[in-house]
Amino acid sequence: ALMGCGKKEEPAPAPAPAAAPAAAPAAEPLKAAWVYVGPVGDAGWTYAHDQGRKAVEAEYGDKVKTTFVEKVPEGADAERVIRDLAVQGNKIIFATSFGYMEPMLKVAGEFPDVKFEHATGYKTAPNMRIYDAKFYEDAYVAGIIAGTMSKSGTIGFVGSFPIPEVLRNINAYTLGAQSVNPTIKTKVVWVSTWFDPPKEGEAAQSLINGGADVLLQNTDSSAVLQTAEKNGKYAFGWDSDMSAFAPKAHLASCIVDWGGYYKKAVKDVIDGSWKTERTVWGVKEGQNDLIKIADVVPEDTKKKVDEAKAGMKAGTFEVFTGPILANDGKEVLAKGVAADQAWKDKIDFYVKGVEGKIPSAK
Amino acid sequence: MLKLEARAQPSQAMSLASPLIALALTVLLASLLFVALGKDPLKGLGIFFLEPLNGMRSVSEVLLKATPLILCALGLAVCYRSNVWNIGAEGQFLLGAIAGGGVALWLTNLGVSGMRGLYSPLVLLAGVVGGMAWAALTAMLRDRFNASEILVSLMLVYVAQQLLNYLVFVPWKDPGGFNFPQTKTFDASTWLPTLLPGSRLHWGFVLALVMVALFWVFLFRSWRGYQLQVGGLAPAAARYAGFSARASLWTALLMSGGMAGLAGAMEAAGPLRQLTPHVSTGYGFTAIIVCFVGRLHPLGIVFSGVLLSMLLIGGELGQSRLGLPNALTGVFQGLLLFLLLACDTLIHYRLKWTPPVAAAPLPPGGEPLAGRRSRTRGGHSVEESAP
Amino acid sequence: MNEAALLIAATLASGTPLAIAGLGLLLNEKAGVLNLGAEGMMLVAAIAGFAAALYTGSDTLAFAAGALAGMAMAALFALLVIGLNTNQYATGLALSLFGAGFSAFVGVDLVGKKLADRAPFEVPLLADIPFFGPALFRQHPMVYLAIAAVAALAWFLYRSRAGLVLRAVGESPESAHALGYPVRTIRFAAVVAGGALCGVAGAFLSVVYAPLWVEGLVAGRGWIALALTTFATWRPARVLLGAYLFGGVTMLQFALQGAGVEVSSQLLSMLPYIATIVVLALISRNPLWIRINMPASLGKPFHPGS
Amino acid sequence: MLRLELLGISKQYPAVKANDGVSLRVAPGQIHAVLGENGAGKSTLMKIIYGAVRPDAGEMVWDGRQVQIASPAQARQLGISMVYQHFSLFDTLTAAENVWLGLDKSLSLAEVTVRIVQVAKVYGLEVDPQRPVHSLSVGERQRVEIVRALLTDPKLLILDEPTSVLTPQAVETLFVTLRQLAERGCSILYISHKLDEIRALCHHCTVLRGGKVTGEVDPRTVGNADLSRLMIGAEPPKLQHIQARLGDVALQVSGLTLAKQSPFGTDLKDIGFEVKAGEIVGVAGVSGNGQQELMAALSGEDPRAPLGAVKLFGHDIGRQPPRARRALGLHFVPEERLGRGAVPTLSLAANTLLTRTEAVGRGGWLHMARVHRLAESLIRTYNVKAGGPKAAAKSLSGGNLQKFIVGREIDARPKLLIVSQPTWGVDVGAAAQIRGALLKLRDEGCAVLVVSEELDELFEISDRLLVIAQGRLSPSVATMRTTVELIGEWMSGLWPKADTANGEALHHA
Ligand SMILES: Nc1ncnc2c1ncn2[C@@H]1O[C@H](COP(=O)(O)OP(=O)(O)OP(=O)(O)O)[C@@H](O)[C@H]1O
Ligand SMILES: Nc1ncnc2c1ncn2[C@@H]1O[C@H](COP(=O)(O)OP(=O)(O)OP(=O)(O)O)[C@@H](O)[C@H]1O
Ligand SMILES: [Mg+2]
Ligand SMILES: [Mg+2]
Repeated sequence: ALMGCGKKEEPAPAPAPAAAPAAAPAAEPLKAAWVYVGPVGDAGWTYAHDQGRKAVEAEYGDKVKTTFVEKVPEGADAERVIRDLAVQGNKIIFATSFGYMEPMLKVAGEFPDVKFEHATGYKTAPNMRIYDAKFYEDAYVAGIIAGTMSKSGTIGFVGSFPIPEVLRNINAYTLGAQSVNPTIKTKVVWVSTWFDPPKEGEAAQSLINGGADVLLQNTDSSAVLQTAEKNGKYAFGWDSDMSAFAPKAHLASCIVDWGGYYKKAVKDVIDGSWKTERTVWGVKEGQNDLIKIADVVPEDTKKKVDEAKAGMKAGTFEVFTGPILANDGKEVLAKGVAADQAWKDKIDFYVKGVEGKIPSAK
Repeated sequence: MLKLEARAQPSQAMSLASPLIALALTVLLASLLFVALGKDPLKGLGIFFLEPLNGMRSVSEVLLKATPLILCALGLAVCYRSNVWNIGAEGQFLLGAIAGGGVALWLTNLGVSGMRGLYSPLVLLAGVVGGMAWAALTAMLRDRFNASEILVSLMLVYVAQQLLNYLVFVPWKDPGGFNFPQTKTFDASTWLPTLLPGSRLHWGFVLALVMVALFWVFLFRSWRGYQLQVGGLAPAAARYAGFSARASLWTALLMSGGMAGLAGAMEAAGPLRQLTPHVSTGYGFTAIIVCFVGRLHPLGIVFSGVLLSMLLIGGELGQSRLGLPNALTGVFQGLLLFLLLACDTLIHYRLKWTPPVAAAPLPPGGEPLAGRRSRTRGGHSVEESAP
Repeated sequence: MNEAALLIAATLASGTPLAIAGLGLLLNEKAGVLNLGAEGMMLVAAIAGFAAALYTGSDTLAFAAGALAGMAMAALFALLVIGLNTNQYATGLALSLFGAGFSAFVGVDLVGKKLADRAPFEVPLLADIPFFGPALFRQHPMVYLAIAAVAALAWFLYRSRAGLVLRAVGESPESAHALGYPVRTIRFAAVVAGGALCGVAGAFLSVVYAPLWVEGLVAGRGWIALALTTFATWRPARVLLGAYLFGGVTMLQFALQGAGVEVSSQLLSMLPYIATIVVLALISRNPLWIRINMPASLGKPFHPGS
Repeated sequence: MLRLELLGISKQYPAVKANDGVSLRVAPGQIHAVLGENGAGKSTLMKIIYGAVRPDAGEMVWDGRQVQIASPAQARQLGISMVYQHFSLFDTLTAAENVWLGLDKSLSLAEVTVRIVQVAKVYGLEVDPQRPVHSLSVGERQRVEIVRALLTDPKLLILDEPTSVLTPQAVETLFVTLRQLAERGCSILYISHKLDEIRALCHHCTVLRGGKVTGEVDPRTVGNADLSRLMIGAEPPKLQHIQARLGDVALQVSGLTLAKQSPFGTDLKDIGFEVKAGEIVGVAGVSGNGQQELMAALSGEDPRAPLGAVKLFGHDIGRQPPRARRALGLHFVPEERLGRGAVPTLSLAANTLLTRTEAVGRGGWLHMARVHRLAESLIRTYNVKAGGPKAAAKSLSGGNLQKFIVGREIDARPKLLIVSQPTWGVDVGAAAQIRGALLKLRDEGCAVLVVSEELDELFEISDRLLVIAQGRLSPSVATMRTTVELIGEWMSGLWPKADTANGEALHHA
């Protein structure tokens, strides 16, 4: 189901440098390129990816040469940028936003010698594969803390866009909270942007006004956390360690470390062992983690957090394990069943306990 | 002191020379900027002015990006010449994409395929209608309620973006798309045919050039175009002549909306082939700059559309080739635009050097008078030809 | 009840940067200059204010830095538009582009930096009144200063001679010139003063409202502020009302979502814009009112003939 | 000691030397006329004195001391005040605010308001200080300008063509005021194209031509012919006035009642009159009494007339737009040349297309060659001084542009020509030419309706006269049987009431 439908177009007449693809003598460094959707200075999503790129540089030194292009719009421009990077002789190209899927697929068809890596998407090709992270594992663990720390019994979530990844996070956050407080409710406000700090702050303020007292977000700035701080409520950091922004409000930070995967991917190319596959790493692989848990969090909650993380590491604990009811009461996962990847890919409901209706629901 | 002095007649020579002067100045400033950043200025300039035109493929990309800019700017030129301040081409562009994309999606869902020659025009036509409809909202509010078109058209941009979001997130979402905000890829029969094999440049570019010619004729050879411009230049004269201001308002906005809509549909059925929330990258706003840098003239707009497109692409290349931050591109583009605009001043004015003046005796009243200066006798003025 | 009070409080805070910037642009426009570069000015001011707050820890200095940065940007604009008679629309847009790039460029190292904590501000005594306390009296001083600025600007424009001269210049630069007023100097001053206000608004966003710096922080608020002047038919008090209306509907939109209203969030997001259009249509029907308040020379260059 | 002495003042504009070594001497209490055809450099010289324009060379001596005046504010400090040829008022501000803006002293607005009322009483210049200027008639605006100048307590008052918008009575009042001022020692520089006025008012006259002084005379002792010769180097041609040969009724207006469109306009009340082919009917009146509204209703710019109120050769045209009326043979020359009669930035050729559609081909295609030819022929036929069909309308002087516009309409062979202020601000030579063209048109059998505020002009060319006042129209009276005094009286609305019911009572005596 995940195979690409790469429409073949005429290959570019570009004189591709005749460098041997793999394991060539150290003369020519391997060129690797990243395509970012935001500015590297967004302190969030793109920043995290760029940290991963730097990890690659640190690991391989002279053996790789990295390049990036930031703020590439997800429209028609992406295709040109990706193609240009391929023409420039990059042997592996990472595209770090969902909207790059179709353009990358098109370009992949034209450059069979170049490896293409696409984050968060679902289409592949012989020379294009996909990778993702299990943010929802972080969200679940954050939920455990939120469930404990909430006094009002209502927690809040500032959502960017109702795509599966974000819905997974909302649901996992809620399930985590319910694991310690079964009656907890989650309120969700959508801001229709990844990145507009004042607006994120406004949404957070509105959730707090509505009674939510522990907030999580899937947007890229620390505005939600800072709003919570101003209001004397709690919140989490997202994508990077944000504890410094709100010493009192900060409960923990959900972080992602793309470096591990990037190092592996580059190594695959160097070794010649690169093959099309799908990689979804999480806490187990050290890609996701919840760090800097605040002192206000009770010890037994911390223990629960550690237990959950240990389960994830061992592969014995799956966040989405039945019975799971959607918030309209329908059972979406039968008792005792652990969700598979396909199930998680298609999430389009709120679990019971989340209020409202998904804006993308028909 | 350097002073501006109005020319008796706008200078024909300067109107050609001014963009060149601006380019030269930009090259100079940019070189300084590159040196300050420790980059090779020659290389840096090459990336903005040569690299985007290096080879057919690159040229085709420049033209591909220039196409929506040119189309939107053409319509805007008609508006601005008619004194209708439409700054919402972005919204009209999005509605064009929605309408054109909607038709393409509908055809795709019908499962029809094959009759390529028929579908593309249909999709584009839908885009034109969509853009016009959105612009008509502005015209209607202006006409019926006297609401400022600047504000209404701008607000409608945000509304259009949310409408697009809604459509791709809810009713038009690709059922097989894992809940991602995107429609199905349109059926190949609805795609705009490409112009050069192996490139993304489509026939929309040719259509845009045809539009440039048509707009030239409309503006400078048609009775209706004449009437619109009289309305813009001298509303009282238009009333005296009996040219309807309402008709002008509607014509200008519909033409402009139609062009922006056409551009939107082209983007959807051309390089994108599906709808996502990211159909536009601000083409409608950039087109305003294109329009003015092109001096509201169809041919000027072709020039400035290509120039802006080069600059935008040059910004990407600067990142991947030289590691220049994207932000620097904005600085660079802003500078070039400032200089282009500033140099256009030379068409209507000449620079005049007035030698600094000596202190003047006090006036008879005794107390010094504000702002007084002695004047030069005989008027030795030095004409500055060009900076 | 309590939620309503908080909604009001959030509205005041969210409307404040729009109101301050809107007042600045109103001042520009009353002198006949339309500056579409508001977004760029606010961005540069936001980074300047943020840097000042970060390194000095003083809000006052931060606002001063923001104002200075706004003035510098406005002066650049004025130099082109007033000095060289360039097209105001295009120059303003170029300023926006330039400001976005420049602020991002100089702000790279400040991304993700955190400002020192400040104690929440409360008006003594009043803050404890039930409902009204939380609704009105627990705001940053700038919120109240914005209201004071409205009164001050209204007084300046309609009660002082300098304000009269400013309006006269916006109404008919030719006549003002004939009477011997230095039209271009006055316009320059108005643009720079407007830039200062936009700068304060930008600094408010990055120093108080967000409070952080990221690229593109202003996110379209400059455009909304521009729209506000037209919306307000160039009356200061209406700028404030418009800003609160916009802020209020924005917050209401989130509140409705939070309350689980069954309307798509994308459609709810249209609310502030649609509300603005509807109100505008309702208040625009009296052309005389617009004619009297709209500066007749708005957007038109003036170059004295001699 | 002289109040003001100018020595060798020169000013070069890009295209023309506006002043060329001009010298001028004004004594205290002297009313000094400056005379010259259009473009002679009068206004430029006045602006130099007032500090609004800086001369390239020359000296200025004020009360015996050499001065350099850098700005109007400085001029006002010295005691120089000026009323510009083109109003320098602010429409949306009140009269008092407008006056305040022209004063440098630190008076408060309230004090200024009081002073306005005082001055108004002393000099008979009624002005309501609280009214916004856009609600004032042209005459009232003129008064605001003059009051503003007077409030500075000037020692030299410059008036640049102040009377073109006043009734004969108002002109008389103004003259009384000016004489009072002069008696108190205030010098006055007075610019006008009206030789009779100058002769009646001024003590001394400097004549300019092409930027140079061509003569200094005592206007009380020389005739019009001599003045003309000094001004334009020739005498204006005499007009040929032959007996009218009346034809059919061309324009019939009856019961035209129309509410004002702008809040500060004038309601038209039961207007009725007719114009026959082969006659010129003049409409006199002080501006702001409904002329504009009447013109708009006739031209089609205001197509709201009641059914049957406006008929052209029997067609009811009251609701038709301008183009339909033009197709029926009604052409109109508005009083504003730039901005209404012509688009300032467009070429003369393009400006022909405003009212002429000969060059519009099928499907709206414009035949540019035809457009050009038409403009060329207009320029030739009507003696328009212009840089050719491509010259922008704004590059023409006022008089030449007026010749072009009048020519454009006459050349369309209208059956009814309506002309508003045909020679406003136009010099003697051009004015004579335009009036001649109107008479010729009449003799060819066209019906002509002329609205003018200049009574002399109306008496010179009209066969019959009407007077408009407060939105009502007087009965018509044959020009030969009336006098300037009578018409002047009617201009205040005082015509025999009994006859107003039947608008054409005195018709064709
Ligand atoms: N501000 C200005 N800038 C440039 N040129 C000007 C300006 N004002 C007037 N002119 C020039 O002055 C001339 C017309 O001036 P104006 O209308 O005062 O003429 P005039 O003296 O009234 O002539 P006429 O005798 O026809 O009435 C034109 O040649 C025009 O180009
Ligand atoms: N600002 C200006 N720029 C360029 N040329 C000008 C300007 N003002 C006036 N002129 C030119 O200077 C000449 C003298 O103009 P001026 O206005 O002084 O004439 P005038 O004698 O007052 O005419 P009128 O009787 O029409 O008022 C005109 O030919 C005009 O073309
Ligand atoms: Mg004149
Ligand atoms: Mg004059």
